[in-house]
Amino acid sequence: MAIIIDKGTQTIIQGITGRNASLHAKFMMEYGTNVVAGVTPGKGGQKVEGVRVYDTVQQCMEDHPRATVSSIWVPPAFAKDAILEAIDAGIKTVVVITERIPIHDMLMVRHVAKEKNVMVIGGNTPGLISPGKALVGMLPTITFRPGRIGTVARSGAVTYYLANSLNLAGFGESTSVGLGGDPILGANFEDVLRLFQEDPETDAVVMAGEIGGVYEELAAPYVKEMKKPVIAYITGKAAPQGKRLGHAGAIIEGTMGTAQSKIDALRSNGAYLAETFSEIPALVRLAIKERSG
Amino acid sequence: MAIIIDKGTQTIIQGITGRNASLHAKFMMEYGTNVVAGVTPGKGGQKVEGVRVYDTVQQCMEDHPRATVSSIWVPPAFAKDAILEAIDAGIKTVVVITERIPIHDMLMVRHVAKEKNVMVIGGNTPGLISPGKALVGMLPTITFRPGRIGTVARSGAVTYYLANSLNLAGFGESTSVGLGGDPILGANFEDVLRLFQEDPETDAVVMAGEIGGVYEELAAPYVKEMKKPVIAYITGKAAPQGKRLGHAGAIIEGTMGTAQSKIDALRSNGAYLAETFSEIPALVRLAIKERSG
Amino acid sequence: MRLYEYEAKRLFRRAGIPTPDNIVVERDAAVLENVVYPVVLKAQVFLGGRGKAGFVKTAHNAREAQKHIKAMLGKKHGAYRIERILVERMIDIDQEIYVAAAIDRLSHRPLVMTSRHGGMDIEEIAKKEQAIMKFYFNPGQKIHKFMARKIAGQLGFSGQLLAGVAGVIEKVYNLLVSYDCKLVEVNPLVIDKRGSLYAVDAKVDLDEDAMFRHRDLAEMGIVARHEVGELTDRERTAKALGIPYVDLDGDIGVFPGGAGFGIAAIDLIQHYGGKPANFMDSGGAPTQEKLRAMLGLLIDNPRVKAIFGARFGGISRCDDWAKAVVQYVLENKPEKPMIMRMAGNMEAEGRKILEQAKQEHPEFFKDIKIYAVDTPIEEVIKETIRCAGGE
Amino acid sequence: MRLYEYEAKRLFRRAGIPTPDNIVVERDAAVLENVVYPVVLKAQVFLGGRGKAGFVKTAHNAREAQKHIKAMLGKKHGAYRIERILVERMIDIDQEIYVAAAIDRLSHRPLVMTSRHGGMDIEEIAKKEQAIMKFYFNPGQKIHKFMARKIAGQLGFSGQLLAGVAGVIEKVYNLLVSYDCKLVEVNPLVIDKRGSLYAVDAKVDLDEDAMFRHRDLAEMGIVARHEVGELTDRERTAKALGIPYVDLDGDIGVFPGGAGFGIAAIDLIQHYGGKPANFMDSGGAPTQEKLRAMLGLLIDNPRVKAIFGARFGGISRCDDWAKAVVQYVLENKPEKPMIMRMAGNMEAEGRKILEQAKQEHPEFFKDIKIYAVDTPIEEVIKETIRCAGGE
Repeated sequence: MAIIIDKGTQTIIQGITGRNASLHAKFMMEYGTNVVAGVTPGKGGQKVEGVRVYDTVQQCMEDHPRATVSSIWVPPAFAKDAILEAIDAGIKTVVVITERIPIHDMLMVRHVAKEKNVMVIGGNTPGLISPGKALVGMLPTITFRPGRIGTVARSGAVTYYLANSLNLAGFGESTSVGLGGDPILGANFEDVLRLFQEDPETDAVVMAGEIGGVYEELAAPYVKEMKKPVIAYITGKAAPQGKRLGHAGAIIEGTMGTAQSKIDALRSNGAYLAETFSEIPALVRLAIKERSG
Repeated sequence: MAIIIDKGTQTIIQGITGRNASLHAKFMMEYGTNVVAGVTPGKGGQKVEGVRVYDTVQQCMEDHPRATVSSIWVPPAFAKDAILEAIDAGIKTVVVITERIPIHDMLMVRHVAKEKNVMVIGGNTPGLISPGKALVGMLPTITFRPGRIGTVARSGAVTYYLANSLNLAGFGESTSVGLGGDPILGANFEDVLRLFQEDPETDAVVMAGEIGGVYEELAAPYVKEMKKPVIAYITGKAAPQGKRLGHAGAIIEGTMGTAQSKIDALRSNGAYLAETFSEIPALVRLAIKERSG
Repeated sequence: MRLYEYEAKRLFRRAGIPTPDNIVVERDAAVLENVVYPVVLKAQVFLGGRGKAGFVKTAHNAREAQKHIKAMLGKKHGAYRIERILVERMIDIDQEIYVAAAIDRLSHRPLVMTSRHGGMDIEEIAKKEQAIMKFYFNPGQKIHKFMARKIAGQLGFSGQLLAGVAGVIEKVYNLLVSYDCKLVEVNPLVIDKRGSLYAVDAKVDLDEDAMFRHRDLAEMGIVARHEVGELTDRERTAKALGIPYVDLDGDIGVFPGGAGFGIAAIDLIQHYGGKPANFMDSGGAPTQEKLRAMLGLLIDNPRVKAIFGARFGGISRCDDWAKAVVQYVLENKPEKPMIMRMAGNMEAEGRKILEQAKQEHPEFFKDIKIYAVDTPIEEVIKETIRCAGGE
Repeated sequence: MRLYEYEAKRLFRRAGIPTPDNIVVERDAAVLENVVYPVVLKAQVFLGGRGKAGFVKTAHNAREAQKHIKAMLGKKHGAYRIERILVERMIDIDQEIYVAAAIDRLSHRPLVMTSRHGGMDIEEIAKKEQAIMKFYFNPGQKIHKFMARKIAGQLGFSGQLLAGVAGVIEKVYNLLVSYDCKLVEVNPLVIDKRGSLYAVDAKVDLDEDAMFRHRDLAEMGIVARHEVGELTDRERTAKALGIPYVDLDGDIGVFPGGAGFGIAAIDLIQHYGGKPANFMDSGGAPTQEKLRAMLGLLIDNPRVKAIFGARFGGISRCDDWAKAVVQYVLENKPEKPMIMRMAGNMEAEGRKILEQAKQEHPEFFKDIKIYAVDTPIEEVIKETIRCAGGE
């Protein structure tokens, strides 16, 4: 059993009628993901890539009561509503592809998700993939190989390069999770590390963070608790202060959220720190050897 | 032990610096009510009738942690805030003298009060009195005599006339409670009937309702359950439809809340119905006799 | 406080709820430019049964419209004079549904009510196969758009129509909450043959006690009135003086203390065979000026033959009340009998004031009796009825 | 997105938070009518340390004020040119306190922070005996007036001052929530000798991603910019094109896929001894026009000696990317070396497009290398650095 998504996991797509969502719906299904339905308010009754579109998640869940994962592809102004709709209808994991969702909206989403015990991944996540089993989101599947390394990163492209580096060195991934680049995220590093710690198919975890926010620092104490090794790669050392680098999350505010503060917190709690993508596979090998030795 | 307020019950007055509130603070204390403090935001540090004024209920409760009852005398626009402040600070019974509080404000007050298990009496209540023990509100104490009849009424003046009729016939009151004339009330007939049912110092209850709302109808099933007799007096038979008779709550809307619907509901559940104030004492006598016989 | 349909529709437009194009006509020979025919002409009164009474008409051209306007304006529907007519584009009805938001008196929560069967009384709708669906909210809770869609979905709509109906549901609920309404009802919400939505009728019931925080209502011409219906001249005068007052059709003026007793008093007068001329309420703690104005309203009413008064001094003190009565009598020398009763706070002081005035000016007080706490109120009422020549 | 003090104070006035009377001066010989002296003149820049740098001055009359304006306008404070000066009535300080509302990154909740010690950096305030008091709210929760009073009471205020401070606390919190702010800070909130309150400094940090629902900000002249600081000309061009772009001071143009890799790329370039000329982000799924505009921004930058490019086709496809690169090259015939790598979705299709173009126009592609998935990205970067003449 891979974490979060596995072969057969029933998943729906909110905003499926959009250009990107419908393209990636196709990719997901081609990869073997069990996409059971789509939702776009006002477009109920249409079909996208052979998948039926519903007006509301509730109507969708009446026909597909075993769906547990939904991915959100709607514009940012509608994202909060779509996520809350998924939670209200009983979805257990919401994967929010939408980027640049207003911060106060995400605060509300987190608040409700916590109350209802729902995992929200993102916003601005590329999604997640359990290679060879299922994909939810827009990760380029070509990069990923089945294996026993879990990865978790803020950025989509970094997730691809992590996998790429691991694969070039002969490793593969159990599951790769993109946390997302927005400043307020649903799931954070610790949430995913906890799942990997419990996952019998994962031997080690690579986590990639970046400047901005405090999610990396917050995860550091748990890294120390973990039985499995964590290899960390933190970007943004060369970033100028006070400028927004694409990701709204990637901005340094005062002394918080610098690349160095994250590196220090993780290193002092036992993570293996990489400086380039190429260094990562060697560190994985070293870490597994040290921990099992 | 009288219901709600008894000799020694520590009580505070919110809005104490107003003309009416300060006048009635004096009357309450003269009657023996244990008024421990007042609250008026912006007037902390003043004294009214020898009572210290605080800016916030919280500050007041720090000095008087055993206060359990607060009466509210602030203008309607500030009533919701004052009531929520009392609840937040740990007050257990809030007596809302303020009249014509917006309906949506009272919905919120009820919602919070229920969550926090606080009894809110009013708005637009004349208050309540346990004759010879304590008074909270603005009931004219001259009318009330200690005794074993509980009374509960929507209107203030009706409460006085009830007591007056009872007293002229030799009865007295255990406690007299004014529920208030506003359309959305905190405590309703049933809430108070339940207290009287459990009160060893009460033999029978007189309830006086009026047109508007459904609180009388809602209490009817409980009247049937009660072991103590209930004498009911309902006013508004001569009221025209669709016109508001002074009390915001006293209006017949469609077929709801007519005097007749209330009379029918109460009579069919075993209440003794009076047509005038003068009839009440005889019915009380009859009811006690029938129930004990 | 009920709004006229045309007022409710102004509020609807402000809230983004679609209404058919319309204008309000208050005069004969109204300017009907920019009107697209056919139109429906609807007399603006609160009383139901407008259609049966001939106060809802259709017109296919200006001539017809003018004819109907002339025929309706100034007529009475029940007790209400028709002062305004709403002239509204006729909608090509495909479906009529029911959408409302209200306050539930039992659970004390706001709720949304919907039905696929619109266009008739809510009681009749409730009898239909598919009953009214109700969705409850917590006080202070916002309606998320998805909730409105869920409701529209449960109503059985889909696609664009679901989105449209959801939009109306959301706005109706928001109007209820943001304008402190007791009821916002769209019945029917019409779906025309092209799938567009129109609130063809509009019912809004405001909370008069919350109007202080909606100053923009006055800008829209929406001012306080009876819950249903217009004020009489005397009621208007009372309103201006800040006195809750309702004209009734009897001959006994009622000058009570509080509202609750006022209601009881008119019952009791009727119970003993008298006829009350009014309802009145002095409010919390009336000033002497206000008390005198209240008395004046009764004395100046030619229908009133005798006045029943009662004061139970609570928040309002007997001495203040006695002073007001004395001053009014000395200044106005009223010639109608006044039978009253005074008890409660500051009763002794009040009685002293009255006795002194009576000793000084016995001539003005010969028809005035003021009983004390030991006379049952029913006796005072019976005497007033006798004085008015009744019974 | 930080606001200038004068912008924040406009927002404060709209929210009812009291500020000293002020005007904004953008030119020499400004009209200083209606100004009550003494005044404080404050250069409008984001960088701290204005006072020490001589960019906060006081003036007791118009002559003095004009002198200071002339001396400040157009000068640079750090990297920032002073384009505006806030001329503000000087307040007679009795106490300075600290009031702010913000989003707590740990608990993900809005919070109110207050302290009796205002007028210095928050870090310094935190060191004081009576630390900063924090009050947490749930997302979507309103601040009731009593809560604001409770906070003001816990701060140790009483009477009228408690009421005044509570009013500011309430409005600061409401501003945070209603305008989607990340931070609203009043430091100091000054209490003058007569007990009046003034926000003497004002810091507001907006959530740029929520500006779409605050159209009135544009009316107030508040438009998108860097979190802290103004845009360069090239950044302005990029912004107009919808491209997140930041100028850096190196010579290697960075043309990456997503933001996260863009951040990694500038780290890696620096790691291997190169100097990045920019940060850039293509966003979700860039159009070909956007991709070409991105390339143009780099090629047209005279500082750029070589371009590092990378595309990992996820939501953005390799074939689209390849088409954009080919079309740009054919149209603009750039003479700078471009070292790139392409992998991911539609990689085969993309490679076909590139190969075909190269065969047809080998002359334009001689300085362009596009590696595939089997070359580690670090190797591509190292080669770019070599091409730029670095290392």
